[in-house]
This record gives sequence, C-alpha cells and structure tokens, in this order.
Amino acid sequence: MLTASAILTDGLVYAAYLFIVAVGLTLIFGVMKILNVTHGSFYAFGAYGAATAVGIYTNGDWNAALGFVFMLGLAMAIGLIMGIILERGLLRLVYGKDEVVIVLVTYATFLILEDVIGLIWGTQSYGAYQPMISAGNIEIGELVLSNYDIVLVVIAAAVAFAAYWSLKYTRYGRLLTTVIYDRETAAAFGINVTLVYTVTFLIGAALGALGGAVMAPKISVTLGIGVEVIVLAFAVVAIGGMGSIEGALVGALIVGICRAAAVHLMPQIELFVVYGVMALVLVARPYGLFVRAQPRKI
Amino acid sequence: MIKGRTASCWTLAGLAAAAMSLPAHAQTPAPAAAPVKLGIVSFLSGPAASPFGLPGRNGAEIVIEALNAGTAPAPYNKVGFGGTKIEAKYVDEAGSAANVVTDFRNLVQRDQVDAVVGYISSGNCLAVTPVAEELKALTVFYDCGTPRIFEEKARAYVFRPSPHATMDSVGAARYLIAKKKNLTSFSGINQNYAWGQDSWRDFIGAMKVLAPKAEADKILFPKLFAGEFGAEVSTLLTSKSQAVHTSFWNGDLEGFIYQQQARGLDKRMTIIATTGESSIWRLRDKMPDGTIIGGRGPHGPLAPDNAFNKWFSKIYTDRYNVPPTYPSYQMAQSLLGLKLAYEKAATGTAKPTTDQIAAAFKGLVFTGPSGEIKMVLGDGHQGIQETAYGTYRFNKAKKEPEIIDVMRFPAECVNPPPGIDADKWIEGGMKGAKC
Amino acid sequence: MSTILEVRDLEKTFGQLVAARDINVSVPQHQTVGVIGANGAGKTTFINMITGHLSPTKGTILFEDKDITGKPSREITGLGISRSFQVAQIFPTLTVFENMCIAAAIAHRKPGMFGNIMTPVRSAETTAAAEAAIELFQIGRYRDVTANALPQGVRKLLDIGMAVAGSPRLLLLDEPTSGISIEEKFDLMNVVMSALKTRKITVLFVEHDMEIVARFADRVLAFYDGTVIADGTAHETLDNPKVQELISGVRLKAGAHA
Amino acid sequence: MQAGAQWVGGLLLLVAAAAAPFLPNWVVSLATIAFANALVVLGLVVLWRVGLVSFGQALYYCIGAYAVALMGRWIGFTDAIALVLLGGIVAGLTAAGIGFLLARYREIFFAMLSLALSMILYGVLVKTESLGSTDGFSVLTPTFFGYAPHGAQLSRALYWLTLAIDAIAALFVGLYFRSVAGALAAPIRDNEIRVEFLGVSVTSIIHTKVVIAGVLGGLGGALAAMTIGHVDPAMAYWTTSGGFVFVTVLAGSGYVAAAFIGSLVFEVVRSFAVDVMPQLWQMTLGSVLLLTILFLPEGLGSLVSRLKRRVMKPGTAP
Repeated sequence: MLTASAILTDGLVYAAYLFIVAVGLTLIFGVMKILNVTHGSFYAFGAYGAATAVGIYTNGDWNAALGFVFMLGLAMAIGLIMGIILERGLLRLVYGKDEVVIVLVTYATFLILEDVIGLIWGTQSYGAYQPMISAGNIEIGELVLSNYDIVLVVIAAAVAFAAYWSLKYTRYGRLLTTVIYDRETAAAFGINVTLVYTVTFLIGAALGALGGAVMAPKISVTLGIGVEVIVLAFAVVAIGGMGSIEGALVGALIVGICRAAAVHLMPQIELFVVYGVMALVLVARPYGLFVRAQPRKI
Repeated sequence: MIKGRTASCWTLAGLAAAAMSLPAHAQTPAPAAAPVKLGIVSFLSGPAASPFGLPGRNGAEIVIEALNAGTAPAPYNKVGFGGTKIEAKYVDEAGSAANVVTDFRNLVQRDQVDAVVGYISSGNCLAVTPVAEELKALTVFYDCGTPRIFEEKARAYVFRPSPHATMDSVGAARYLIAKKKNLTSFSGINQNYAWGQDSWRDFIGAMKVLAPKAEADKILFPKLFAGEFGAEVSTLLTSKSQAVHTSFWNGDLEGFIYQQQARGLDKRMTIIATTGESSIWRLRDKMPDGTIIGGRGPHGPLAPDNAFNKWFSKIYTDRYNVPPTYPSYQMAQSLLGLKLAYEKAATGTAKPTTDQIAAAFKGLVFTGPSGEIKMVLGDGHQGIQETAYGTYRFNKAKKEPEIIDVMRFPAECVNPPPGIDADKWIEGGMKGAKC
Repeated sequence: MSTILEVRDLEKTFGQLVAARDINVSVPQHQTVGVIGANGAGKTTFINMITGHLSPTKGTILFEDKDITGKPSREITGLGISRSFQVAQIFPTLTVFENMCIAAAIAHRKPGMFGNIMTPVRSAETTAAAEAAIELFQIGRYRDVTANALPQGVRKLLDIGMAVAGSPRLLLLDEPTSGISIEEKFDLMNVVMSALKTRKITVLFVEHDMEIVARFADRVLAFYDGTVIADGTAHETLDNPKVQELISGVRLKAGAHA
Repeated sequence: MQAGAQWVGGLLLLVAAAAAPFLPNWVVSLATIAFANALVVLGLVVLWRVGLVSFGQALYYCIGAYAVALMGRWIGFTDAIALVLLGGIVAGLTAAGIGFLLARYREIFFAMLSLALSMILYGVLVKTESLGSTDGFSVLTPTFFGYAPHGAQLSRALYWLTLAIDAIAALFVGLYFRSVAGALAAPIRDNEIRVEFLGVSVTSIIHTKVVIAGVLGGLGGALAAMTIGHVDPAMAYWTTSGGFVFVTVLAGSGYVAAAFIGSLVFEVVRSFAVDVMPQLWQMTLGSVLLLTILFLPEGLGSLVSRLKRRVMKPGTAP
C-alpha cells in the first residue's frame, strides 16, 4: 500500500517534470513540423536563467513567492528572446527544406549554444535550491513529500489546462488547430501562417525555458543538462504522438508511472523503462498513441 | 546522380596532398634547450568539467607555473623539470573513445609531447593505455579510478600515482562501521555506469567482510545524469536502513542532496558520499551535517598538515578564490611524481629518455600535498596512499565547511597487497590488510 | 474473343457505408470500356479493388481466369494489370526520361528474389524501351524536363506511359482527362487510345465527359450508388433513360462525334 | 564517363594507399578512423537517398565493434579480415531482423524508432558489468593471416585494410545505386504509391537498404574497434549516431566518394578544433554544420557539381 501510493506520487511528480519539458517540443512539432533539438538549449538556458534569478533574489532578501515568480519570469523571458532570434534569424532561412535537414539545423544550433552557455555562465555549476528548500515538506503517513514537488505538479496541470483551454476557446488557439490540421488550407483561408509559426515557436521556447526554470531548484545547474532532456522529451513525445498535447500528457504519465514502479519494484530495469516503453508503443502504434496514421490518398 | 565522381576524386587527392604536407613542421628536430612538453588532458566541457576537469586543469596550471618559477618547496624547487621549463598543452577529454585516442595520438605524434598527464574517465584511461604502450609514450593518469588498468596486464609506460577506486569504497565501509557499531541495514544509490557499479560492488563486498550481519536493503541504480531522484528518495524513505552509500558526483550528487533534503531523508539515515569533498564548497550549508565525506584520498580538508599542502592550498586559493578539491590534489601529486622521476632519471643536462623516466618512476616513493605515495602495485606503476574519511559539519560561525571526526586509514589497510586483484582481495576477506 | 476480366458479386463496405455492391462485369479482350457515374458512385472504388489498392468485402475478381481477389497491388501489376491515376502519379524530381527508365527497368527486371538489385536501371534494353514509350506517347520534346515542371497534359501522358511500360494486358485509366482543358481533351485521348491500340491493350477508363466516352468507348458501364445500373454499347448506355436521369443530366445525342 | 570515374577513384585509392609509409603515424590513424566511419556514413547515404535518416545507426556500428572485441575476448580470435567480415555479417543479420519492423516507418518516425533501438542496446551494454559496463574493454591486437605487426606497421596494415574494404564497399554501393533497387530511391521518396503500382514492393526495397546500411555500419564499427583498440557502450549512444548524420549532411548524398571525403574533413576539423579551441569545439562543429546546410545544401559533393558546371559553361556565373 505504501509502495503503491509512493509509486503514484513519484510517478506523478516525474510525469509533471516530463510534461513541462515535452509540451513545448510537441507544440512546435505539431504546428511547424520541426523536431526541435534546440529545445534542450531552451531548457538549459531556462535553468541557468533561473539560477541567476535565484542568486539575485536571495542576495536581495526578497519575499520567496515574489522571488519564485521572478525566477520563472526571467527564465521565460530568456526563452522568448532566444526563440525570436532563432526563428527570425535562422529557421526562417530553412523553412521548406526537408524535415530532417531542419532537425540538423536545430542540432547544430544546440551544439553552438552548449558552448555559449560556457561563455556566459562559465563552467562551474550553480545551485538554485532556495525555492525548494524554503517550500518545506509535508508528511503523509510514512511518506514525506516536498511541497515544491506539489507546486511542480500544479504548474504542469496549469500548463496542460492552459494549453487545452487556449487551443479550444481562443481565437489564436483555433487558428493553431487549423494550421496543425492542414497548413495549405489554412494559408488559403488567409491565415498568416508566418505569424502563427513565430508565435508558436516563441511559446514553445518559453515553455522549454519554463521547464528548465522549474527544475533548476531541484538539480545542480551544470553543463550538459540539456542533452539528457532532449532525448527524454523526444521519447515522451514519440509515445504520445508527435504534435499532440494530450499525447504529451499521457506519454508523460505513462513514462512517469512506469519509471516510478521500476524504481520501487525492479530497480534493475529502470535504465530501459523509457526506451522500452517508447519502442513498444512505436511498434504497436507507429505514430504514437494520439496520432492516427493518415490514409494515403490517390 | 553518379555523374561527376571524377572531380570529387580530385578533391580527395588534394586532401591527401594537404595531409601529407601537414606534419612537416612537427618532424623538425627539437632544439637543444627545448622545453619539456606536457599534454594535460581533462574534461573542459560537459558535466564532468566543473567538478573534476577544471579543478584538475587549474591544479596543473598553478603547479606548472610554480615549478617553472622554481618556487615550490624542496625537493620540488628545481625550475621546471630538472631545470628545463615546462610547456603545457591543454586538451579536452570530451568525446568518444575514438576521439580521445585520436587526440592522444595527436599529442604524442604530432605535438611530440614528452609525457601526457590526465584522464578522468576510467573508460578513457582503459582506451588510452594500449595506445600509450604501443607508442611508448609516458602517460600519467591522475583521476580515473578503475583498478583494471594494471590488473589486466603489466604496463611499461603508464603510471598512476593516485590510488585506484577500491580504496574509496573500503575506506567508506571501515569508517561507517567504526562510527555505527550496531548497523543492521544499509542501502545504496549509485549511478548506473561503470563507476557507480564498481563503487557499490566494492562497498557491499567490504561490508560483507567487515559487518557480515548488516544487510543491504535498497540497491538503486538511477541512470547517469538523471537529475530527478524523487522515486529514489521515496524508496529510501520507505527503508529502515541507517545509512545510504553513494558514489554520485557533482550534478547528480548535488541534485540528490537538494532533493533528499527537501524531504528529510538525512534525518532518517546517514549519507556516505565517497566523492562528497569535491562538492562541499558549492553545497556549503546544504550538505547535511553528519554526512560522511570522502575525497578519493586524503585531499582537501582531509589532507595532512604538511608543508606541501600549505603551499599548494595557498597558491591555488590565491589564484582561483576557492580552495582546491581532490582532483586538483590528484593532479598536483601526479605532476610532482613525474617531476621527481624525470629528475631522478636525468643525468647531466640532457633530457632523459622515456625509458629512463619510466624506470625511475617505477616503485617511486614520494611525499606531496596529500602525504606519502608509494608506487607499489602494478609492478611499481600504481600508487597507494593512506585515505581519510570524516563527518561533515558546516561551521556557522566561520561560514565554512568543516570535516570533523577524521579517521585515517593507512595505505596498506585499504589497498590490496601487490599481486592480487582488488575484486579478489575483497571477496577473499581483505587478507593482509594492515590497519 | 476470350474474357480477360471477370468480376462477380463485388462488394466493398467501409463500416456502415456501402461504396460498391453487386457488381458483375465481364470484359472480353481488346475491348475499350468506358465507366461513367457521378462522384461517389463507386467507379474509383471499383478500379481500386481490381488493382489491389482496396480489398473487396465480398465477391471475386478473375483476371485471365486467375483469382486475384485481395492480392496486393504490386502482385497484380506483375500479373498484367496496370493503372493510371486521377492525379498523375509521377516522380516529380526526375525527368520524363528518368521516369520512363524507372518504369521500363522495373518491367525488365531479372527474375528472382534479388531481381531489383541484379538489374541495372540503365541498360540498352531499358533505355530503348523508355525511348520507345516516349515516342509512342509523343512527349519527346519534354524528354529532359523535370516532371514537376510539366504541363498537365504531359503529366497525364507520362503517367499512362509509365503504366504501359510494364506491357500490361489490361489497363485501367482513372479519369485520364481530369484537369485538362476541353480543347486538349480529345487530342490527349487520341494519343492515348491510338497508343493502346498499337499495343493491343484492353482498356477500362473512368470518364466524366460523355462526349469522350461516346467517342472512344466500345462499351459503357454506368455506375450509380455503388452498382452498375446500365451496361451496353455506348449508344445503349447513354440513351438509357435511367442513365440520362441520374448521370448525364443533359440529354446528349449519342454518337454525335462517332 | 562512369567507368572513367571508377578508374580515377581506383587510382586515387592507390595513391592514398601508397602514401601511407610517408605519412606520420597520427595522420594514418586519423585517416583510418575517418575512413572506417565513412562506411557508416555511406550506409546513411543509402538511406538518405530514399528520404530516411537513422538516428540510431550507431547500433550497427556498436554491434560490429563488439563482435570483433568479443571474438578476441572469448576465443582469442584476432584475424583482422575475418573479424571485419564477421562484424559486417552480425550487424547485417541484426538489420535484417529489425528491418521487418523499421521498413514500415518513414520520416521522423523512422529516425525515432531507430534511435530507441540503439538506446536499448546502449542500456543493455551499460548493464553488462562483466563486459566492463561504460568503461568497455580492450580489443586484442589484430593479426593478418598469422602476420602480427606492431606499432607503425600495425597502423599501416589497418589503414590498408580499411582502404580495401572501403574500395569494395564503394564499388558495390556504386553498382547498387545503378540497379533498379538503387535507382528507386528518389521515386520512393517522391511517390511510393506509383512504385507499388509499377509492381515493386517498397517495403522490401527499404528493408534491403536497411540491411545494406547495417552491413556497412558493422564493417565500419569492426574497423574502428581494431583501430581504436577499445570498445565501449558509448559507441551505441545517440550522440554517436548524431555524429554520423552530421557527416552525412556534410558529405551530401550525391556521390559515393563524398562520404569518404566528408568523413575525413570532419575528423580533421574536429581534431583541429579540439587542438586550437579546446573550449569551443562544439561551437566550431555546430557552425560548420550550419554553414554547410545554409550554403552547401547538397553537401561537399555539390562543390563538384558546381565546379563541373563552371568548367562546362565557361564564363557563366554559377
């Protein structure tokens, strides 16, 4: 019983982390058909930005809640700036090229940005633990939960809800849905696809940075954190279905619960869980859980 | 589509020609007063750069500078190596084994270095070793821990003054048992790759010998650089163990410490961090008081209070504004050992040959900032030294990390005797240990 | 005249939707059959089932007395049935000649498991066949133009030419004149039909333009609501009142162009 | 024309082979690794022509390498030529098996599934402590029909062996590109339906390509293992695959020879970047990749076509 509830809570926390990391990736893929490796850089920059913000507000003795909001805000601002530079300055030049070539463009950018991090923040690692430690913890039976983890789950849920709501009920969201569904038709109906692309990429970039920011207090912000995240996010998105927001949510939950169950019950298979689940899902449903194969028309 | 291969072939020809013309400058004979060239290899990028690679590199830089200025304490006070200044070339260790081996060959054959000092990853050390032997290139490993290097085969040109990783796990077990006499259960959380697996194997092996009644409860192997350890912390929280062993380092160690602290794991069990020393200056008051800290040998705050330590710790802190951690000490003692071997081999003003230096290095006994090193294992190529473990405390008055309750274990107590593999020594009950 | 294609009780349903039902047709060799019907009447479904793109829910298809029901399209192609497409299916990044070479090389493959690997794509045999097809369909002046730059009519001819490269005995043309201007339609059909006559290929073609049907078809099948409602000579079918009411709409003097 | 190209290619190969004794050892080793990796790249070119990119080609590379290393470890077998062939065969068989699965996938899904498969192998090897986990283990010094060279001779022998395997591979891949199956690459990329209706099974053609790429990957891995003298699970990690894809883009898919040149250029650039800018080598590589995509979208190979166009039409700007 204890184990079962631990698996559930741990799985949920891990899923929240995965969802926040993957949602921006899947959004960009859905709209722009770009598998964005630079997402790892957004994550890393978000984490470094958050660490910087935490440094500023702890030195200034700010209120913790204000500091936390400042941390998220700064990270997302960094994401937005990077997003606009990349989309306007670089991706614009390669739209229309092969999907895979664009993946490589983002891979090249990722490599460059890895060294840029070193140039900006140096090679030492940063701690940004204050928000997590000051949040404290609660004991539920024998389990001790970090309040910060609960905040993480709430943020993930809020992002999921916001994505769902804005896709369904806002004008821009419906525009996006149209573009996801059929790009040519959308363009034919006079939708400014170029603008939609820019906005989408910015949102995706900000979400990537947000992922880094909310994780920064839990981890040591150090070189190379982006690499790990990319493949993990890819796996989640591939499981759920590329471009599907609800897919990312379900994919994150599946991976999160499976991994937590593995750690508690069979720690020796933990290493394979993510890729094992991914391979199994792809074998059964080549396009992921939430994307249907499009029948070929003659 | 296949059209035009002709021309592309000419490009290849051009490249081949270019390649042939490249080495011309490298082959010109060195002038008589040429400096001693050293290749220094450590991680300058990636996750291992901050905790190990850069402290190692910085240690090399500061020591080489001091040696060239002749300001190191005796017997290291001769300028450079035997009066000849040292010229160092720093190379990144990052990349695949193929990259690392290629870069090693480039150092030895293109840049014609006299010796290579470096390598943090055990995999890289294993990959470089046969190449070093083949090229007859003097190579000093400074940080990598696997005992396999000298156990698989006798080596002629490869040396490692710093003891191998077995010492760290055996020392941790000895300290834990000394401090917790009625330990009944312990757990382990180690990264799922060679270092983590080896560390745990040695630790649990030593525990079986030293405290046969204590049981291993949770054995966790999260993915390397997993970052998120929520499920692992929960698992440990459900355990009745009194202690948890970890060989985590840097990012994973610090992330684990933050995350477990938010959930109070350290209130329930003692954490034994075998590489904890390399993180105390960043974790500061976030490292829980009472954590058992190791530093892969008697380095940093665990180092003996000798003149070399005072000198090294001062020049390092003056330059980099943080005290040196164990990779810096390991680098320092590797360079100092090499210097002594070089000077022992040198006759007159001529540069000694690689074979002469290797012969002099073999079986060398010397004292550095971390105390005495005896090159006795691996036919005189692998050093042993005493090790130390202690308990962490953050001194709130001085706002500085402290290590208290330090216990020192003599070299022969925590290292296998010559001629027996580390694994077998532990399995066989650690016979011949002199404590 | 022996029967080349025999279709019995053919039916295709997609869930609740009945796309084709109770189709019984027998086509003798060397006949040119027109297929008419409104959109969604089941014409393309019919062709798709014969060529193996769709698997029938019920019924049998016999080609030269061999049961080909439900076989994959590439096998059916190998047996001697080819098809063209409503939207020309060509390889846009290759030239007309390269397109034709591919089709010809596939037709001239060596037998066996490794036929695809063991046959060079350009041999005297394949290039000659490709050149001959280009000449037959009168698209020589576009020989070295990349396919995505071709005018619509040439695309259609190339598409049909590629289908013919495999020397089929039965060819199914899905709306060969769709997307072609009225002035060009007859020229295009003239080229196609005379080429097919030369090669002695039995043809089944779907067409909306009744004038074309009347002009080129020996026999006309009229589809309505998934089944054949009229089958006879062009005159008979087009004059059928049911056909006129449900399909042709405007009364058309059959044989006006004959 | 084509026969001419082959003659020149062969001649060039002889020049490259004859140069070995005059080249310094480090150049020989660097070129050997580059030319071994080029085989993997050649396999990726085969796939790329049909529009598929594998982010898991390191799977076959690693299998080929481990096959060689394990033969030495288990039974002490060291004959280089037999081992290279073994590496190719084992990897090819693996590709033949998983090809049944992979051949159904296209675009990014092909890339993702191949990535997942290679990461599973990585996980298995990391878990295998008896094979040294991430530390890997060493490869026995290879022999050549009983001849056991050392030092520079060994480097040269491996270099020549690699050149020989490269030559054979280039010849076969060249022939393959000119076969129906090879020529169908662009048609399949453009329009699978038409290919099916011409009577060809697209799945089996792609399956064949997966196997060819697998064999080439295995050969490359086997040669690399012997040259490096060490194998470790990182050979199967996705960044290794990423490196191969990188070189494929650099080389372009137009020419067989481009794979070899691209691989050599990459190895030289990397090696000098590490040397000159040890802390910015990732940025250097990323910039090279980016500039290639932006200004040489068809890869290094397209330089040749441009050159040719200029030679053929003197006076006209390209």
